[in-house]
Amino acid sequence: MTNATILKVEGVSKRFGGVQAVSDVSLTLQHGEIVGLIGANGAGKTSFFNLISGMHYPDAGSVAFAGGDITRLDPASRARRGIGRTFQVVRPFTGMTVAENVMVPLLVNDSSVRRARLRAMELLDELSIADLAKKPAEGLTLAQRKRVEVARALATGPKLLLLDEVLAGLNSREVIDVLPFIKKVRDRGVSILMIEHLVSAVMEVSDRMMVLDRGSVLVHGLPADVVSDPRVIAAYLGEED
Amino acid sequence: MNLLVQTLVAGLLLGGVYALIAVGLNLIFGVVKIINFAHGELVMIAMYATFWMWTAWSLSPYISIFIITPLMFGFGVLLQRFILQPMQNSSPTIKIFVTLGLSVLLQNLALVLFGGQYRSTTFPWAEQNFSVLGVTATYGRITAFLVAIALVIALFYLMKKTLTGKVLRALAEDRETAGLIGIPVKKYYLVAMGLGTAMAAIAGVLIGPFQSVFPLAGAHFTLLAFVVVVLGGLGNMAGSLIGGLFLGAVETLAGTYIDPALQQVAVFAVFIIVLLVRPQGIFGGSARNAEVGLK
Amino acid sequence: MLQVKNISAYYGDAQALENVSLAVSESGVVALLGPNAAGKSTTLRVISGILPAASGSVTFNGEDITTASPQERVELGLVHVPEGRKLFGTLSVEDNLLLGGYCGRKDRKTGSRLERVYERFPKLKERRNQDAGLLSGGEQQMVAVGRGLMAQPKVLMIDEMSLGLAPLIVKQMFSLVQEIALEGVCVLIVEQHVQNALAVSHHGFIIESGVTRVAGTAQELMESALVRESYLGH
Amino acid sequence: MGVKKIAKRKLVRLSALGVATVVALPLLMGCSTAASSSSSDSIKIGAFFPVSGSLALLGEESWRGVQIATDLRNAAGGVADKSIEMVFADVPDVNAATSEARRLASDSDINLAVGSYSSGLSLAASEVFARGGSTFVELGAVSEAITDRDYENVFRFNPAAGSFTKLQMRFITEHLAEELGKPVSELNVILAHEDSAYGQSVAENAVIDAAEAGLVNFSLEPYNAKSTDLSSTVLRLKAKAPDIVIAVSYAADAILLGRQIRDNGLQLGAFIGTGGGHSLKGFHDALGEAADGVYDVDFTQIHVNEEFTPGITEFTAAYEERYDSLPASGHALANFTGANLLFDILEETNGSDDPEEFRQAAQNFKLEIGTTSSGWGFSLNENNQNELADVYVMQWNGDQLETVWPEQAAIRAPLPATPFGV
Amino acid sequence: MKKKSLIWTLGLVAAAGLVPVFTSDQYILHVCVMILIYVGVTVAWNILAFGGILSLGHAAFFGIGSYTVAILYVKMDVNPWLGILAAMVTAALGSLLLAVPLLRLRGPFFALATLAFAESLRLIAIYAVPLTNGSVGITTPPTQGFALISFSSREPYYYIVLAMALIAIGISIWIYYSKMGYHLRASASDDEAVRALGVRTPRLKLAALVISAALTGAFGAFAAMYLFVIDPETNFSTPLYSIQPALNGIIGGMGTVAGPIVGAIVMTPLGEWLRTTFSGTTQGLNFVIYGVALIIIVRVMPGGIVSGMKKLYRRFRPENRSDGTAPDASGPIQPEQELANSEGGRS
Repeated sequence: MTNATILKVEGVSKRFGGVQAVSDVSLTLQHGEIVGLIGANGAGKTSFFNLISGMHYPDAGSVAFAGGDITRLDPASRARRGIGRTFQVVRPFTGMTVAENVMVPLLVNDSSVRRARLRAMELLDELSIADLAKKPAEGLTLAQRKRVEVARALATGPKLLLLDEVLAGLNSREVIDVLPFIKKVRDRGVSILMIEHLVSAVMEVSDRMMVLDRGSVLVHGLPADVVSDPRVIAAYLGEED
Repeated sequence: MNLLVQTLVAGLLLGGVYALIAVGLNLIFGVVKIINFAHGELVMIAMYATFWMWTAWSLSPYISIFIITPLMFGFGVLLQRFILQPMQNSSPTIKIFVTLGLSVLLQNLALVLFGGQYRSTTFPWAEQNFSVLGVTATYGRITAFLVAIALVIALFYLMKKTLTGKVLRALAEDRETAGLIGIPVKKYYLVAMGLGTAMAAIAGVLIGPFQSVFPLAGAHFTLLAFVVVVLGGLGNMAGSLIGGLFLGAVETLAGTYIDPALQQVAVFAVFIIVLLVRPQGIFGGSARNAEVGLK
Repeated sequence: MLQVKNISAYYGDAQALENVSLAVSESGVVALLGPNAAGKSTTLRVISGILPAASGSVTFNGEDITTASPQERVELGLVHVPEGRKLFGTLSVEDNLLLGGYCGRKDRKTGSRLERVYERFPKLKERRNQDAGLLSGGEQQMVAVGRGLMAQPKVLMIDEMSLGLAPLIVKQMFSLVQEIALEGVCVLIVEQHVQNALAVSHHGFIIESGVTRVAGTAQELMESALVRESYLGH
Repeated sequence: MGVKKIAKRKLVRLSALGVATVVALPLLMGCSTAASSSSSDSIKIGAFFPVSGSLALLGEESWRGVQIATDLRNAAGGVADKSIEMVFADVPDVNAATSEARRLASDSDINLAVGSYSSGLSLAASEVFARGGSTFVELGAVSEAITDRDYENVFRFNPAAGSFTKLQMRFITEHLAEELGKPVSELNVILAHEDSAYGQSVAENAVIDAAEAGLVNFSLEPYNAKSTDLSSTVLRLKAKAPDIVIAVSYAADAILLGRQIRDNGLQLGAFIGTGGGHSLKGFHDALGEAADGVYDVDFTQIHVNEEFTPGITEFTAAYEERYDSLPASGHALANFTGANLLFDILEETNGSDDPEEFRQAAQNFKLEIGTTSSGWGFSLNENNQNELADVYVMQWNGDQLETVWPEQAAIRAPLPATPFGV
Repeated sequence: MKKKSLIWTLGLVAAAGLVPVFTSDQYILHVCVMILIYVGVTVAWNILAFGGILSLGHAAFFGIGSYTVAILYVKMDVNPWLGILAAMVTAALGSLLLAVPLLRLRGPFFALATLAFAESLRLIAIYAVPLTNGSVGITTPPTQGFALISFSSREPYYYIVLAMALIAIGISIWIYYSKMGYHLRASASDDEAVRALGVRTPRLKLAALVISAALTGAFGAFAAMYLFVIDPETNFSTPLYSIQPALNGIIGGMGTVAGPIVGAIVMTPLGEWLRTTFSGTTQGLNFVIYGVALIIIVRVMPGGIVSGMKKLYRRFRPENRSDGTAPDASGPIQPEQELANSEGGRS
């Protein structure tokens, strides 16, 4: 493993009851790289995320992060080592304001509520939602929630950011707004693994793309190659008659 | 040896009744997703009804059971319709406190109406002894046991074979989808609550001939029934049956061989151990345990 | 036959639909398309009555059913096959199907309806006594559609039918949808497989961010730039 | 939809109003109680009894006894030309007892209180009165601890737990040993007791008294009164094959224990209850003939030698007239007797409830055995316990609990009969 | 805290401190002492509720606290002030027995486990006669003096418990607005998401449990000194010290800072008033009314009195209606969410 390798997933598999959700998937992510993960609903993308972030432990295979094995580490410890993630179904903490939501991860490493509040405001500002800071998190629109979710993940100070469909549900204009931001985060040295359905958007920001199909890697390569691969078109876009 | 056998028999006879009470709770818990802290009070009401029908009209418990059961079914339906249904979408905490309030209400309503006296239904037939190989039990206890077991099995059959049962199981699993495919969910909640209440009531009538009734007579059964339900698995009727018998045996065995004062501690210890080791119950439960906080 | 006008809907405080309109006619296949989280499933939930519409109206055969209960809608013939199949896993295949026919249980024709479903899906007949939760994905989808058919739908809404299924099975399911439509049922499908969906549909709607963006014939949509942009990306 | 919303809003407002009222009421009530005035031509006495909660049954009986005594005395002209006013407080649990005691004790007109049926409640309520320097007179609770705390102003007029066990041991050694044909040292005696304060304090006394009486073979068998099944206890008894079982039980467990002894065919030479559940009519009702022959040691019951208990007929008549039934236990009578003793002492102080005056008068007040409606005499020991209050042995016969021992109180001799029909 | 609420708080504290100046009625003072005991226990209970955890077993910690101080004082002659500190330690240690259930069980099932736990302790206290005197219980000696926390009048008790309650409230406020509070509240809303953000929720919940138990133990110890008599039926009483604090919390507003205080202040006198008003008329009628009131209050104000009042306030001030005011100290945890989030996390 070179110094530049931030994440190395080797041959992970996971079964839930009768369903093989992830089957022998390997992926290596370099420092400052963006990898797009695509595939139809139910292809195992989120399950793969869960194996990396520690929500589930793999039945087989290993996960190494920043040079250390984390296969059996709990989610909190992984987050502390620098894996931040968003959830596909956005889950703002209810009963708390937007700013407080972002303060939660900031308070992991710093006990000063005042500093956390300031830092949270900076992050919200960066995502252009500073005006929402004092609103209760449960009353937001989907697009706003997604931003809060991203701000929260960024607040963990990640080296690797797992973005699970942050663009889903946004209209094309909003998508166009978010993409440069993702690049900006990457430019700060954060590696990004993102699940997306909007192939066009993923293509635009990804250095590489990986396609999952029913738990296995279908294709893995440069974006342009991936989207023109006939297997991808067949599996992901539907068969052409 | 005889002591052991007699202890086990006593425990199993008791356990049959626990199973019946627990099955009712299981139905309510599994289908309506309500932790009914007033379940024991339903048993208590039926015990009072049995007592009054016996003293006022000399109605044998084994006859009055046919009057009390439908009445209590109706009572359960009313409870569901007017107290529990309006808070179907509240948090589990709120539901707990409403049923707790209900339990306080029913206990003290009994106190207001009947006073604190201990009342016993003395039905001579039930008190006669039946003895095999030196192991004895009264007809009352044996009847209670047999009827309880028969009813649990009947309910099991109902859940497996009839449309009503299938609907109830579907509701226990996924009420939203059940509603989606055209099942009148609320109506079946009434049915489930009615059935659950009726089961508790039958248990109350059956233990009437050998247990005194007083306003707090049912309180004991609530936690006990929960222990059985957790032991046997949520939504698992057969599990409740076995869990009830098991718990009855644990209780008497602990009483006879350790100390009667620690009977209940043994029961709770089993409860906590099972919760920790196999929260889905020894015999497994339905898929939607998560909805009531069990996973 | 089914007309949805300017509906909006919320989950708690969060707005899920802003302004969705669509209309479907007597029979045939209609596709409801759009990117993930655009509000397709939510639209179906509003139509089938499990999520109340905050504004707008739903009419069925000229009758306003905006506030009708899900049961009433199923009885009218508006049937929803939910995303992820949502079978009752601990019940047998046959029990699942029988529950699908709950609304018509009193007309004594449940048996013949069941037979018809088995004719359409012979595999299910073999597995009739098996727990539905133990079936393969394709078989489960068959049960889900079969359960919907048991309610004698006039409009059958199928959400993400091809989700997680092998291509061959997907193909079968789509031809099945066409067959159902030919029998005089209107099938409203929510799909990700755009090509497949439009190939079997005669009409389609595209929803984005909780708003109906485009409505048109399948042909028109196939050629629409927006569809390509959303789905194909190139 | 719209209509519903409005209705709901109204409902919310109404209920908010309701809640506000509920919150405000106690404050208003507090003001009104504080403002109530007293008259000097009456003696106000606090009365603590549990008439709700799990102790309600005998708590209510006890309170009835006090009420009858009060009404009869008032009808006869009161005490020192003053009428007696009982200020009642319901005390279902220990917290309520403390709370109510504080409430009454802080009412400056109340320096004297009676109670309380239950030992736990008595300990709590008397503690408040004693620490506040007022007088507390226990009329029914039996725990030794009540008078063992060296409080100058806590009195007990009824017999304490020790009286029960002493009499039981005497009855065993002086009567039953002979009847069962075994020397005292060979008698196997088990005391089965419920494990609350009542059972436990009796058991503690019994251990001492049994040793003094020479009962070598004496053991304890505690159980929980809330159990719905006592088969374990009965099976343990059966395994130990006792000659005599002494039981200390509340109501439901007394019946349950009796039934399960019968059901399990446990053969006993004698069964002696210790008041509580074994005195209740319900015990006989539930067990029927099987109860016949069961002994019970308790406060004086109405089937007693009336020459030994002057005034009992008057009490029984008054009770029947008021409540349309016979007393459910001896508690009403014991409290009736105790209340009358209290009034007699107040007569001595000329109606003054000053704690010091009362203590002096009570210490000097003496009555012979056989002169009160319970047959008790009156003489306080240094702990303010009435030494001449006693209990008697009764035996169930038909549906009557008849006093059978000792002779001066008995209406008949003890009948040898197998308890619980086996 | 905002300036305005600071002023309010100081005012209320001052008013509470002045109660004995305005009345020397020992009964009213007694009720006030009981209110403050309940404020303390409810506030302690509520620290778990910040994290969305419902306990129905706080009687266990209360009882442990009572018995610790009583046994130490009566049997080993340890000063009760030290006893109160010891009670906090033993209650905290006792709470560790619930650690595994806390981390493995969710919502109602944890509640049931705590209920069974407290009941078991009660039975064991009855059984362990040599240590606890069984059901007879322990009576503290009447020797008076500040050092022994024993007085003939209520005023000293009142000030002691007031100070204790203020400390408990202070700790609760401090937790709410500190790192721990943010993490607990987030965990109440979504345990899985908060773990993904790096919060070690098992440790967090355990800390909340231990703090909550220790505070409850302190009030149990005080109550033992105040009520003189310590017995299993009372000091381990499920209705009195498990259900009632939870009830106060629910009615006031579970998981909010002000809720439990308001709940205890409303419910304690209500119970007193019902008992004194209806006692002697019909057995149990007061509890019937209590039960009905409980059902109605819980149904009508599912978020608790504090949020209920807020809504009411907002309703009568229409100009405030549309602004999305942030939920502050008294904002409720969404009742729908607090325990329903059970899919998350393994067990």
